[in-house]
Amino acid sequence: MISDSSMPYSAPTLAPGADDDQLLHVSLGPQHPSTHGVFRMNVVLDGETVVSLKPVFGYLHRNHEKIAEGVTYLSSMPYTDRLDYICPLSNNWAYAHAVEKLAGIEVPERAEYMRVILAELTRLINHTAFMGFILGDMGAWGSALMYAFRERELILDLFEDLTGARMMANFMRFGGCRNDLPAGWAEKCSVLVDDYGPFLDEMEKFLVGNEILLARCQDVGQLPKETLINGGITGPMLRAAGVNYDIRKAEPYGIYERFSFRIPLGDKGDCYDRIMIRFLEMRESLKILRQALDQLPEGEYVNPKAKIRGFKPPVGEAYARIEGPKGELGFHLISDGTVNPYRYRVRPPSFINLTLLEDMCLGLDLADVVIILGSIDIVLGEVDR
Amino acid sequence: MNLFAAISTEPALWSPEWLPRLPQRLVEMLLGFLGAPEWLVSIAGFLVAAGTVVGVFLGGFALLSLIERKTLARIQNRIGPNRAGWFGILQPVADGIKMLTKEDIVPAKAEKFLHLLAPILIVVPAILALGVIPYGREWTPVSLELGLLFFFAVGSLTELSVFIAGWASGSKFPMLGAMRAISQMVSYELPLIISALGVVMVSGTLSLPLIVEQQGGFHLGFIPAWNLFTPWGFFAGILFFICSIAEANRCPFDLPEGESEIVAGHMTEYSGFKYALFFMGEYLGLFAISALGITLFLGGWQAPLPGLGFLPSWIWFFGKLAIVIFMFLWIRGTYPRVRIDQLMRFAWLCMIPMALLTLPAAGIWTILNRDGHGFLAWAITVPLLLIPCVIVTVIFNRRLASANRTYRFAE
Amino acid sequence: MKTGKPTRWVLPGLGLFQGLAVTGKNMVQSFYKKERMTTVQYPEERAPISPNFRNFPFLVYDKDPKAGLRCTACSICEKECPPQCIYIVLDRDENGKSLKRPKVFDIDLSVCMNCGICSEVCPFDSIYMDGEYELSTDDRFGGLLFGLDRLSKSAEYHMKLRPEQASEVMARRKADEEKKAAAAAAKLAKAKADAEAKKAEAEAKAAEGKGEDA
Amino acid sequence: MIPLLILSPLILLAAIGAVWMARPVHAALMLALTLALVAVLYLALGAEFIGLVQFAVYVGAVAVLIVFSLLITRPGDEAEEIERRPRSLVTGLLCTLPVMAVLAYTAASGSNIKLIPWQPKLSIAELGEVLFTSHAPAVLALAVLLTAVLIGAALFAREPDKTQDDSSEK
Repeated sequence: MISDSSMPYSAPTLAPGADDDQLLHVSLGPQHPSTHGVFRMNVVLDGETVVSLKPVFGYLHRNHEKIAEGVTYLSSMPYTDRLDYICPLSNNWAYAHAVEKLAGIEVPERAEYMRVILAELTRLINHTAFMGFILGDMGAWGSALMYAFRERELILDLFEDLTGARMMANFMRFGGCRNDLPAGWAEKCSVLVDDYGPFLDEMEKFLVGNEILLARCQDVGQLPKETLINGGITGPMLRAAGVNYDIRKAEPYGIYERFSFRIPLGDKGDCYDRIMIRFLEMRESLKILRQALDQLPEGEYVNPKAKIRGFKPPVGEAYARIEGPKGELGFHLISDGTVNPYRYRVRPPSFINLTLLEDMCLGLDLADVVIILGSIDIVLGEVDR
Repeated sequence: MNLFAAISTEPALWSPEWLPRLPQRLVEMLLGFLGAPEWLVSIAGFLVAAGTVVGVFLGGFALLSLIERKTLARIQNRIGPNRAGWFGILQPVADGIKMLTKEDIVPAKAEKFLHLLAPILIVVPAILALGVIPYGREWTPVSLELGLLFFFAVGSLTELSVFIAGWASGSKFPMLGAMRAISQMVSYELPLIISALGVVMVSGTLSLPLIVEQQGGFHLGFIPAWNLFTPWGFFAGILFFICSIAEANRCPFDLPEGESEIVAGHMTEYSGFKYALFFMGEYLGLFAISALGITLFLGGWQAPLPGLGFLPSWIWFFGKLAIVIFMFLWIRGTYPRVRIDQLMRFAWLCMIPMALLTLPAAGIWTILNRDGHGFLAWAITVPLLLIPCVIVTVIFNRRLASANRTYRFAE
Repeated sequence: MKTGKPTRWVLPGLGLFQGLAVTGKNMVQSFYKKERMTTVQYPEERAPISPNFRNFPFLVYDKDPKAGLRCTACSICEKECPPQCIYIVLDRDENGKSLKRPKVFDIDLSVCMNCGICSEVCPFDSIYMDGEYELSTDDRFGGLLFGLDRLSKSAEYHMKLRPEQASEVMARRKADEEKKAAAAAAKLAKAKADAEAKKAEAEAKAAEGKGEDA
Repeated sequence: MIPLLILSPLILLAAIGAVWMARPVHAALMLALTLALVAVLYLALGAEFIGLVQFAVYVGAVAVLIVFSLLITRPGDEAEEIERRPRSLVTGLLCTLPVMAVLAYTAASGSNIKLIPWQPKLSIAELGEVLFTSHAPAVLALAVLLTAVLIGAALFAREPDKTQDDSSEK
């Protein structure tokens, strides 16, 4: 826990081991309806206010990085789908981006456009599902979730037509994509992008003015900018506090310079701002999708010279990062010239955004802890790897 | 031969108005025919009347558990249970069998007897309260002279049973749930009773059938003279509706069993039929509180339009009950949960003062109307009630403005 | 809480009523608007699967399931498969020469994550991803271990399952056949040509021989 | 007379239970039971209004508040409660002796007790008028007392938490 003078309040932090019989030790256990998967928090409550909160995770650890050292570069591509299983295609792109940087493979135009379209569609899925989950945590179980999942289904159908599987896409290859867009896919996608605007208006009418949501989310889980930056927080959580840091603009990768889009910034950084920032980001993604679909060129979907089997990148090291829906998703690869990587490291945004959970929750209620965890938007596949 | 006497004095056996009392009259005639003593006949008749009330509302409970899932499903663009029976009609039966066959686990640290007592103590007051509501012109199972007082006396027993459920389960989450439930119920009982006081002050009696009779007749030909269409009545009716949501632990205020925070509140350690009893208690409580709301503000079994006298009166009661319960379901499908301290602040700082305000308004209304100054009554009560609303709007907007968020866009 | 000057006046309950309006609209429209109701009554109606949908792999054989199997047991897919769920044993005749045919080809479907890498790396177009998804069995261990008999399916099935992919594969194979046939024919022709040339020389030599002794 | 004969021993037993029970929660619940039985007694004697008010006020509010405070404070275990019983038994008897004596004396000198003739059922409207006309000062005094108690309780409940105050100024 990062304790520095800039803390907004000095809630009594429980010294480890000091116990008072009036305190209530509650374990929001791995098997709990609102912890987004197997994640446990040992919360010490004084009445209803949180005195100390120790996160416990690792229940979903699948040894992803050690397995990657044992299999070929191509074979660990399907495993990247399982990292953040809400947005598999942006994980694929991050991994392919890292290997291309390592081996110096260029990507043809059409593949770059396809990657941008798929990444922005994944961002839409993630933020829409986020709205559903945060409302579920707050108690409106079902309504917002079902509306979000109805729209998500339409996008997943598009992914199934293109990549063959709704979620486990395994679609990117080093130097482009696995197969070309089937006939009529681009038209279906632009129809979906046009219908998404009205859906977002409906969701905003449903959520933004809702007094209960205002009361529950405003000034909850607020941290000053310095603490967020010190904690290494990236993504919508950081931008909600007003820090202008989006990798698509800070270090443009792929062909993001060609599209004109803006980065929404909040001013207080509490749960309400995080929800609003995600709404505005969805609007920006729609703009990018519209431009990318209009400029989609013809041509090869993969670099013909890229080898599929026995791909041996040169000895060396590369770190490539993309702006995933949850934050900066980075892959650090060290290659010793053989078929399998020497070291394969994932920079998981959910895991790093989770480290400041206790700082946000001190002094608040048990009900707020659940919403703050929801507003960080973690996926346990990425937290535990 | 009192058999024929029974027929000649009262209206025809099969008249629709008397349909709800049919089982009772049949049993009385049968026993009378068999020559049973007078007190036995009255007791048997009374028991059968109580039986019809329990039967109707248990059937209503089963139906409501299905209708709730169907309406929530429709709100969420789903279809809802349609596998058990035709259009899911047998779903309540399936749930009932499931609840009966599930193993009934009692935690080791629980106090056995109290653990068993709690669900019973939740269902009993709800059924008692249902016995005193006038469902039709001829059908008030128990027409007490202190009907309203009886309703609130019995209604307050549920807090005790929620505590027993929370305490007897022995583990942490039920304790938290019980703490929340009691503080919520205690602080929302007050505005509930105060807003009901307005009606008592206007109609001058505590007996529910009389209250409904006084809401008969029509203003200007087609506006029914229900309490809801008077300034103070509209105000008190809305407060009553909000408090009944909190009293029945329904959606925006369903803190005690907030599943995303403390799993299932005081019901966590229950399984099998005891868990079903809790649900029955909750739904019957919902029926009771909305039935009372209809009796006090929506004119119980009074017909909404003048020309509809020929239909039996209890149809209107159950029609209004369906509408009010649909409002509960609609709200359940829409709103997230309120936090515990906001719930308390809302009750003590907003609901109780507003409820206290309806009392003088109702008082002025009755006095002025009794002296015939109808227009003056409106002229005084409407501004009297609207001023605090304006004040609340100003405060709310000022606070909203300070909490307003400006979102910059970096290029 | 410092209180600022409100720019836009809002009725306190307005947000709540908007929420009700949205859910109400959804509820009413779910009765007549089709795109709101996305659920399908599964056992009776089935949602159509897209042509690209890939589930577990299957082996393709041309005409005869035993002889026409395209797979030559090169076991590249066995090496490339990420979860290592393919097991191949090469078929050898009695004196140990490989018959270029798998004797055993097992895929453990409970391990396979239908990623499709085996179909990508297969040089002989013999393994493709199936579209059949109703494979649940109650037998925990052997039930999902598919052997050669359950895996191999005809080329016509592949054509029915994925018309454009199958036709592309058929075209490519036909082209290879012709090329091979052409090459064989060319080799044959060359061999015949050499033979004739040799014969012609032989006759010429014979003719000279006859010429001299005549 | 029959309800009296059935109910009064029950009330006595419940009251003893309320005193005798070791665990505080059991004692509180027995107290609620006693109050409920007293309410049933009023109803049996025909005083409906008093019976229902007793049920609503005592069982509905007082018992719940006692039990609620038990829930929050979570009192200690009942071991030392049990070994303190003999001493509490003695003090209890000492307190009840004078009360018993007064009761016995009044019952014995039964001469000056006038049996009030059976009055018709008291209508609530009449009760209301009497309450706010002839007994108005008593009601007002009670009202002032209750508000004072309420404000006092509110002041006690708000812990003078220094950290909370200075943080709101910052």
